[in-house]
Amino acid sequence: MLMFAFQQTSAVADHVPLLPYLLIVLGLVAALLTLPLLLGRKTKNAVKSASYECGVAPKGSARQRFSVHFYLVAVLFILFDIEAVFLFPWALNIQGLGLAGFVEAVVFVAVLGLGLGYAWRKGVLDWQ
Amino acid sequence: MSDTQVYYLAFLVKLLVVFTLAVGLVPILVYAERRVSALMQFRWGPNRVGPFGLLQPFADMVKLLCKEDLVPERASKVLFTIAPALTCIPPFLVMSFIPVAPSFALAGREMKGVVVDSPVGILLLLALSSLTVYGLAIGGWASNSKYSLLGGLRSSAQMISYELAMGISVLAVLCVSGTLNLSEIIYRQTQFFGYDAQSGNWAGWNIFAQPLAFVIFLVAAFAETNRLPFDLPEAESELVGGYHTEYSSMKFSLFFMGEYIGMVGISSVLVVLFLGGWHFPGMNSLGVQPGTLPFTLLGLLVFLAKIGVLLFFFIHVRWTLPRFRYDQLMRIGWKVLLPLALLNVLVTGAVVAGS
Amino acid sequence: MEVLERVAFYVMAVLAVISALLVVVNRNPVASAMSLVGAFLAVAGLYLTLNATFLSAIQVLVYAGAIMVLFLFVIMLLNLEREPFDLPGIGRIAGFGLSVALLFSLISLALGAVARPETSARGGSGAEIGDVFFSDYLFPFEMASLLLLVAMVGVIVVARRRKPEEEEEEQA
Amino acid sequence: MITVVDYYVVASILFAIGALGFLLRKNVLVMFMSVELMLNSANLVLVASAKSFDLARGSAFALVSVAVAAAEVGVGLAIIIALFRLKATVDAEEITNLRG
Repeated sequence: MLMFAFQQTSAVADHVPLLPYLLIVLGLVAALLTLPLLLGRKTKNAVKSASYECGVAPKGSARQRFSVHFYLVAVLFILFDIEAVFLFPWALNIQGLGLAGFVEAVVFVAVLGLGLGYAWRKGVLDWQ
Repeated sequence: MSDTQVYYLAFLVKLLVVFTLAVGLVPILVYAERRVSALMQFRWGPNRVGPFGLLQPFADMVKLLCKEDLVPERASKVLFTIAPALTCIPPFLVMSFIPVAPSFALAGREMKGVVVDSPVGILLLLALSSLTVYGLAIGGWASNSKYSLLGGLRSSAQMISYELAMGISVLAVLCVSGTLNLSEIIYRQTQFFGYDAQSGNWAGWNIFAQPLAFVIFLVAAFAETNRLPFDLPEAESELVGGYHTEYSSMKFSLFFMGEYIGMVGISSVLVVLFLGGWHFPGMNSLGVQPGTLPFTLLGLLVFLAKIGVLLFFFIHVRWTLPRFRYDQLMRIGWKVLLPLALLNVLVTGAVVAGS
Repeated sequence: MEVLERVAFYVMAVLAVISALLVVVNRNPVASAMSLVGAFLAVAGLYLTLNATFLSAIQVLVYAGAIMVLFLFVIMLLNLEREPFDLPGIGRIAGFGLSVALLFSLISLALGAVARPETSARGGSGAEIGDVFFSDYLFPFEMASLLLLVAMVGVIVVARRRKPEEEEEEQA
Repeated sequence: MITVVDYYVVASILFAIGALGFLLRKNVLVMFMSVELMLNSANLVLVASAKSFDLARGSAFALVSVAVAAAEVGVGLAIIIALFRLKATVDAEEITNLRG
């Protein structure tokens, strides 16, 4: 029963081969992560396990706050990603939709272009 | 053996071939990179271990395996260990979606030249490349070191910025191809220089229909794989070693393996989307019957040759161009590539919708 | 066919529930976020068993690939450590009771539903979704872009550190 | 036989877990993640029931809801960051003062 399952096309059957492939990959990665534990030498001292700061003794925690700029870039990424996601269905039957569909897509892109322009003007895309 | 058993055995072989392709190209690339760079700089490069230094990558491998596996005192142990795995698993999975060869008939069935023939393949490829970000960000964070953290953040910000341009350039290709399935995208391109009524395709390979999308994708590919001139996240002169500063031994090499397999993966995607996949003009008139095993192997060979050229290009560029500054890099991503890609989509849309 | 989908459904359902529980239980916010990625991937698998291929890919692309990256960035940005463990107060015990009650009422509601035959005329491919948007639902499609624009402007206004000269301008 | 009821049950469990996280956790970020989980379970119900009517239409609705979720996460996290600047905490029980 299960043996014949591969033949028919369904969304699940299409993606099932990913599973054995993933298992092989996971096996390799797990092996590579554990091998050095068996082969490598094990010495431990305070200087070795300190975090690297060019030889100077580490000062304070690394867990400090940093620029909010990274956050803004990530948000812009998500919002434009969604734009692409909405344009995919349009791109896929662009010929069936014709000129009307094209105009609608242009409106869609133009509205988001305003957003890009706003971010541009506010200096979000500039890195000091 | 019954037909079904033959089929599944062949399927397993195919799985292993694709996997070996991904893993096997890594030592070759490491070797090629060192030899090519040496050639370009009038040096010898590795030539001691084995003939022409061919065994050098394996010697490196043994050395790395025997190194001490350090975990910094203040690191988050579990996340520190998972991060290298997270960076190299997605590029591995990319290879399973790539149609590396045409399909052939076996035991009365069609054996496809791809492990996972997904109807939404290209979307999943884009998704996989965005999953790579986790490894970098978590690796940098879990090390609990200032350089690692900043390096991890920088590379993640860079990757997501260029991913956007990449995704939108793919959009233009879809306007031409009209499908998300990678095998079909290749099939559309095999109609070389013939008019294909359904897709309105005049000139086979997408690189001719979409040269701008190709350039954008290529530039983004360099940024995605953290290669020079976009390897700023690991710029030695500024951030010590970037997100993998604190890593040693095999965990360190997993990051590098991820980078090299990522290179193989992204070259494969480029070949599939723009360069006709396993196909080249005149392939059908060589006397090899399409749909048979020899034809499949021929296709695989063509595919390997194509990604070989691209990989050489990757290496050549690394030793030719200087590195960008971080602000330049972000500016190129957001102010040049993104608007250009959007414009390209709209122009393509106008042409295709108007025809 | 039937067997494969059934197995896939159970595996994905169990994975989704386990990773969802891990999100709630983990005290390290980064670990919570990673578990949530797992839950999203499992939900994408569930979409696949429903034949909603496009949505399944979008789930991976947007939720696992973009939204959770944002969460991770914020956790790193705010420098969040493990949450200290403290004994549950009355409010939290009440919260626990409330969600258990919610669970049982929802499940009893679900079990009372009548399964209609699955007779969708259209599948869930990208082209078919495009048909839907560009025929009956053009307005929501365009509104989506407006929504994204508003979000973009809102985020920039709220999160951006103002330059000193702008601050003075606002004071005046 | 897997029917729509099974999907309802899974979605219910996910929704309840999301509610649990929202009510029990004090970290605003984890609370927000729980909300995302609840949103996802609602989407699952939407798509599962669309199977009996029109899957493409259900998927399109779910797509719009994904867009809404993305916008919501962006703005929500921005507010959390702004709040953190003001109070230097993400503990929901300590952020009680709405006057800022």
